[in-house]
Amino acid sequence: MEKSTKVKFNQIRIPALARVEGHGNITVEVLKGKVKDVKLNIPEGPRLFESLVIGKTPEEATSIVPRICAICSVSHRYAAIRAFERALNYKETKATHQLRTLMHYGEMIESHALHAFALALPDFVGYPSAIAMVDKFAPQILKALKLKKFGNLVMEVTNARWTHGENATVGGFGLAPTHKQLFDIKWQAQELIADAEEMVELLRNLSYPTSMEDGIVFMCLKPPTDQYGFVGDRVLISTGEEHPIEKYKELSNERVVEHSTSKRCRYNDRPYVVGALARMNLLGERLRGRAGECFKRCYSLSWIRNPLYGNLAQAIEILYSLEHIPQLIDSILKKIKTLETDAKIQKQPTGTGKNVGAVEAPRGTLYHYYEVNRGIVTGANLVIPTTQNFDSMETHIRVAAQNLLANIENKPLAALTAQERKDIELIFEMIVRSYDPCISCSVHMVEVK
Amino acid sequence: MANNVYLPEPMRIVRRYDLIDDVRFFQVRPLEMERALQLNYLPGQFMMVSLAGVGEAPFSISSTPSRPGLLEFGIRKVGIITEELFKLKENEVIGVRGPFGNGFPIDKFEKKDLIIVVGGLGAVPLRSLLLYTLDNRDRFGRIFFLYGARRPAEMLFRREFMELKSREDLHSMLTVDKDDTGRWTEQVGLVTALFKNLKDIDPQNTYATVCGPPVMYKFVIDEIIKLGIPKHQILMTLERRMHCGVGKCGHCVIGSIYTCMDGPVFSYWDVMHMKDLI
Amino acid sequence: MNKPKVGFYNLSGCSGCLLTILNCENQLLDVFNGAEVVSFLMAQSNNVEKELDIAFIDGSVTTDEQEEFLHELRPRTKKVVCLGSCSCYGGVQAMENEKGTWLKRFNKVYGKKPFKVVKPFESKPVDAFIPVDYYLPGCPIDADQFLYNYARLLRGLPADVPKTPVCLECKWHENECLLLKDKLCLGPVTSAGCKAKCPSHNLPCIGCFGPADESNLTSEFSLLKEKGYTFPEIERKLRLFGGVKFIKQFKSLWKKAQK
Amino acid sequence: MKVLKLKKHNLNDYLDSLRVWGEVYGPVKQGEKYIYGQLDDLSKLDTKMLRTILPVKKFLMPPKFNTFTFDENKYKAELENIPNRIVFGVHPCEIHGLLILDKFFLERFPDPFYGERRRKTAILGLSCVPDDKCFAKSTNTHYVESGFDLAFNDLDNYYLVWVGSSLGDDLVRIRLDLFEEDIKEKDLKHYMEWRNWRDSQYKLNVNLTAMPDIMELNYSSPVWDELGDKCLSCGACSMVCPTCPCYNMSDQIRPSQFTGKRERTWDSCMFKQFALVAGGHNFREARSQRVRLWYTHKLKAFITEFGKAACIGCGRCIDTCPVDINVKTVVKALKGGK
Ligand SMILES: Cc1cc2nc3c(=O)[nH]c(=O)nc-3n(C[C@H](O)[C@H](O)[C@H](O)COP(=O)(O)OP(=O)(O)OC[C@H]3O[C@@H](n4cnc5c(N)ncnc54)[C@H](O)[C@@H]3O)c2cc1C
Ligand code: SF4
Ligand code: SF4
Ligand code: SF4
Repeated sequence: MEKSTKVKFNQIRIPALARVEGHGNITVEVLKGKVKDVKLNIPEGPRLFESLVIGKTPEEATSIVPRICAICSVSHRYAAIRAFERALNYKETKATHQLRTLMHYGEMIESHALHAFALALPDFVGYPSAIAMVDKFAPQILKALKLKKFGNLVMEVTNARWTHGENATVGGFGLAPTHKQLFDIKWQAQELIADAEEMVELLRNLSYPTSMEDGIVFMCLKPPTDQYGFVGDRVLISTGEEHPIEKYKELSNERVVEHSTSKRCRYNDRPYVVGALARMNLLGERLRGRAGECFKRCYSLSWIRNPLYGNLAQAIEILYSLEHIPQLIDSILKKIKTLETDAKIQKQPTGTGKNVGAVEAPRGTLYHYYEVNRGIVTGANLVIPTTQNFDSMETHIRVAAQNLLANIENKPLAALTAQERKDIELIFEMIVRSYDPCISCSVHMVEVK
Repeated sequence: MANNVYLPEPMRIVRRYDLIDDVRFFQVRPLEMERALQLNYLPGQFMMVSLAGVGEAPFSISSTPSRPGLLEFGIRKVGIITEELFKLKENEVIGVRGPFGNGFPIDKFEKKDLIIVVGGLGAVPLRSLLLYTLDNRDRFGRIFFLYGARRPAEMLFRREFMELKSREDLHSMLTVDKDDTGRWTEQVGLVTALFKNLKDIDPQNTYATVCGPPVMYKFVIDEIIKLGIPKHQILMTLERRMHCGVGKCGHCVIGSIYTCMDGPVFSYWDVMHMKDLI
Repeated sequence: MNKPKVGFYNLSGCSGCLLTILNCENQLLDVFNGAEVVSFLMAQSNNVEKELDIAFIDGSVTTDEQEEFLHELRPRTKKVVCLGSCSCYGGVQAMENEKGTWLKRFNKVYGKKPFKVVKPFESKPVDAFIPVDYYLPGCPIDADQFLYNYARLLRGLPADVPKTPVCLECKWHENECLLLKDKLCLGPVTSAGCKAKCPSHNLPCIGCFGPADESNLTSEFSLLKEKGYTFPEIERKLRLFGGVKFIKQFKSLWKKAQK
Repeated sequence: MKVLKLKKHNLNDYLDSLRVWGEVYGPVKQGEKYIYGQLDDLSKLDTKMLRTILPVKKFLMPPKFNTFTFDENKYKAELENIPNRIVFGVHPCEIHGLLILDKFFLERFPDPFYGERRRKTAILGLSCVPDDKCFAKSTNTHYVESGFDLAFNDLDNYYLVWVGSSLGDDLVRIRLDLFEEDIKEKDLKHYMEWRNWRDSQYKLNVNLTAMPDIMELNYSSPVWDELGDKCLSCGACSMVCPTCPCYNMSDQIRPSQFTGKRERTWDSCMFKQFALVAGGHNFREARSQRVRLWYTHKLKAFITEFGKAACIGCGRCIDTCPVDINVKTVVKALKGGK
């Protein structure tokens, strides 16, 4: 897909990252045994979403922004809805909130199952793809697919489609799910918990390379209650700080770099990490039930140094979401008679205001900020998880490169055997993949004034 | 359900060869002999030919019921189904159901003179009629067979029709618009030019049947009318899109007419008084 | 029999159409077993670029690199199939096309000193660069429609997509017509195939499957005007997903409307 | 014909008891409209319904269904899994629609897919009161003598129930205890009063008797062009019309094996590709030609073929077409004779 740029003698280059969403490539330059430069190049075409939403109604904008990325389209939709509702002073009803939470769980399950089991897992067991794994790992792959399918079902029931459903919008839902649909989801969720736990065990028992380990700063949204969760209006940082999401700009500090159509972020001039691993590190103690047990069993200090545990963190989040669905649905079903009206879209948004809304996308904290003037969007700014993670990915690749080269006595690159080169490249790819990057997401989001 | 009109019956391709460049001859027969013996149809009727996974399309029967046990088709490659049919080899199995349509009113032709006018692919259904009348020669009056093709290479069943020329009980006239081979022994000119050779026509006792490309109808019918043949004794076959063959899917509807059941054979009078027919 | 060789590619888009394929969990093995999948960057890493029977492309064209790729792909590929409204019509990112505002918007987003990795331009559909054999529209494509056509294409049959408007499927689902309730529904001018998802949820169709085969825009416009919608409002809605195809259609309408 | 009485408050119990025979369907409110929905919960039943969005034809030839499954060239008709169904609440005009479909599908070349569903669907009629879009009186379809298994006539606090078939009789016997058999003089009087009152409720009159001639004369009328300009080609009219039977066929196969199904879906002559044939010739390219065919077929051709128009006066097209092309407006435009 990419231009076949010649690999220079002092470079390790991965021309096209596979099993990630979007287009990226890695170049690592080494000079006299020292890693000189690490670049995660992003040549993804820009689509200028921030300018597309200008002049549209909040509803239209809510339909446009999920198209930034299919894999986290629900999170984009949800973040946009939250931003618009905060800007225009809408209060979501309890029923609406519950259905949105359910929808969000659906995305977490689907997205995590796709990433952890179908995109990341093959590396650990030496296969080019999940499909290729079927020969030896058929039961596991089928379980993974079942979980993924279930996530899709939840999104379809709540949001009308697997991807880019239009049902959830500013003010509520077009149509609420039926008793039967909800009950079916509850039923299936209960059944899948055991499978999810088994998948956690599968990932726990893999051997995790350590060559890239390095201290990391983590960030995630702080759930309003003392439980685990995926939305909130405040941000927790592993340094112990806590900030309101309104300070998202100071937290992310986006900047343009030459080698990427995606911007880059830092906090206090340090790379930081968002996503499942960040949430586990910051909130894992809050997990209860089987997810809590799994967390206790799996967690170790490596989690704050090694991004590869992100995959395991995702598996635990699948379990967490599955465990919470039955009780969430029970509470929705209690008021099923009025669900349809309770969750119905309130009036059309016509007001004026500006605000930010944030949700935890599967890959991390996602901020949407909008300005609305009499029902028309006049300003937008979106900060995407993958954008926030890029600098950290580069840092880990740098550490890994240095360590791996040291392991083979800092041979000049030209002297590497094909196998040695391949092994190094695999680690680089595993690092990038562990962040579950969503590259098309990352590309388009910067402020328009 | 014993009689499901939609159920394709498996038939084996026994023979298959190119009639002309893009028209292929298919001879098929049911898998079992018992069933083959029961095949019954009229000249002018058609069958729905099915290719599982591809679809179904109507094709006129080109064989004659007087030679039982086989069905013959002449199929032009024009689209999806026909293209796939062309990929089939002898001994492969296709689905066939039918016969459908009204067919030619053979009984009315009894003892009458018959003028069969063919253009291009129209030879497919009218060959059935021609062979049928020849096989039952004593039931009919004089038979005139007029066939026009663009070039010798575009004449369907050319050898077969050439051989028929030697029959004394048939007035067969073959013509091409243009002879690009230099070896064409028959007429050159439009099919309408052949009409001057028709002598002593008794219009009330003559039926004319026409099948060919749409452009041909107008001119040929003018000639037939000039002979004085009544409009209801001029018969032609029409084509429409069809998905069922039994007057249900609606695609072949013209006004109140279902081409598949009320046709495909229509009289000139039908065509004149029913709007949209052609 | 040799399995057909197929490749799945992604240009600028949300990858939702490729994701839709990966979302066919029950048929996934079928999809990968029915063909030799030689390239599918999003799903596997042992990709090779070689002669192809069918290339499926999702996403629109927005960089020089992608343009070069298409020119490299076409000669080695028998059939090129566009997946989704991005590759078919330019996608949501083409909604402002032909207004001449692209550069301004680009500079606003990236500033004066942007990246160097690629040369970007305004979003265009794939057929602006290479001939395309078949189009499966939708934002994203419909899984059943993909599976149906995938099987057809593997067998060498042409793609078969609905040519009728959304209203057909909408009536199958027995929805109250939103247009009759004075909502701005694009169902009558939008291609079917989505199973009328939005109207089935009380939401007007926003046209994500792009223009229907025969869209009577003139009549839709005058109907909506009667209901109190303004021309720019209607145009804005149509532009959301209709991409270059609708934009061409308005041009003539604009002229008529201004008369 | 046997006539019985059923107290209104017994209706739900009765319908509930019919589940021993099959799935029970009836009018259910959907937004501001009605549909025939499954009555798993009888409280959803709404007997005040006017017209449903889709007519009962949706049970007899669903919008999309498989006709055959196949592998290579073995076809197996899908006729086995059709459930027994009871559809309650079918208005007289619609039963007339069924009679038309019966003629169409069951006489020449019987269609087993329709036939089997028809056989397994019990039709329980229900009397109705017209709104301003009904014109069944003009089409003489506001009463019905056959085509149903039971027909319920709403008389204040009880129903008069006509038993129209041997199946209907069986269905009554499931809860014979709920019915009363002695029809009294006063019931008859009651019924006649109701009839007179109800006949007086028809506000819309659309006279179709002269249509064959009028359509013939209007063949080249500019009315068709005007309608063609307006028509959205959305096909909604055909979907909702109780007598529109047209369909399409398509074969579906699996990517990795040769098995598949032959699917049948509703089609409409309002669509451009309806009369398109190989080589690209389209017999009805212009929308005006298609609108003309639609109305010619309903209001003229059917009369030629079956002796009566294929319009039953249910008002669905009036209720459905976004641009107001329907039997009422078309007939008016043609008679206005521009
Ligand atoms: C009564 C009758 C007799 C015919 N006899 C012959 C014959 O003897 N030899 C021959 O070569 N052709 C004949 N045809 C035409 C033949 O049916 C079409 O060429 C064929 O359907 C094309 O199918 P396709 O899939 O290859 O083309 P496509 O254009 O790819 O067809 C697409 C679809 O349209 C329908 N369709 C397209 N064109 C026609 C058409 N003209 N008639 C009916 N359905 C159509 C088909 O059902 C098909 O599903 C006859 C048609 C009719 C109606
Ligand atoms: S709601 Fe929209 S899609 Fe449905 S029938 Fe009405 S106009 Fe068509
Ligand atoms: S109804 Fe319209 S907007 Fe909604 S999914 Fe279908 S085509 Fe897309
Ligand atoms: S007449 Fe009306 S309902 Fe019928 S296709 Fe035209 S616009 Fe649609």
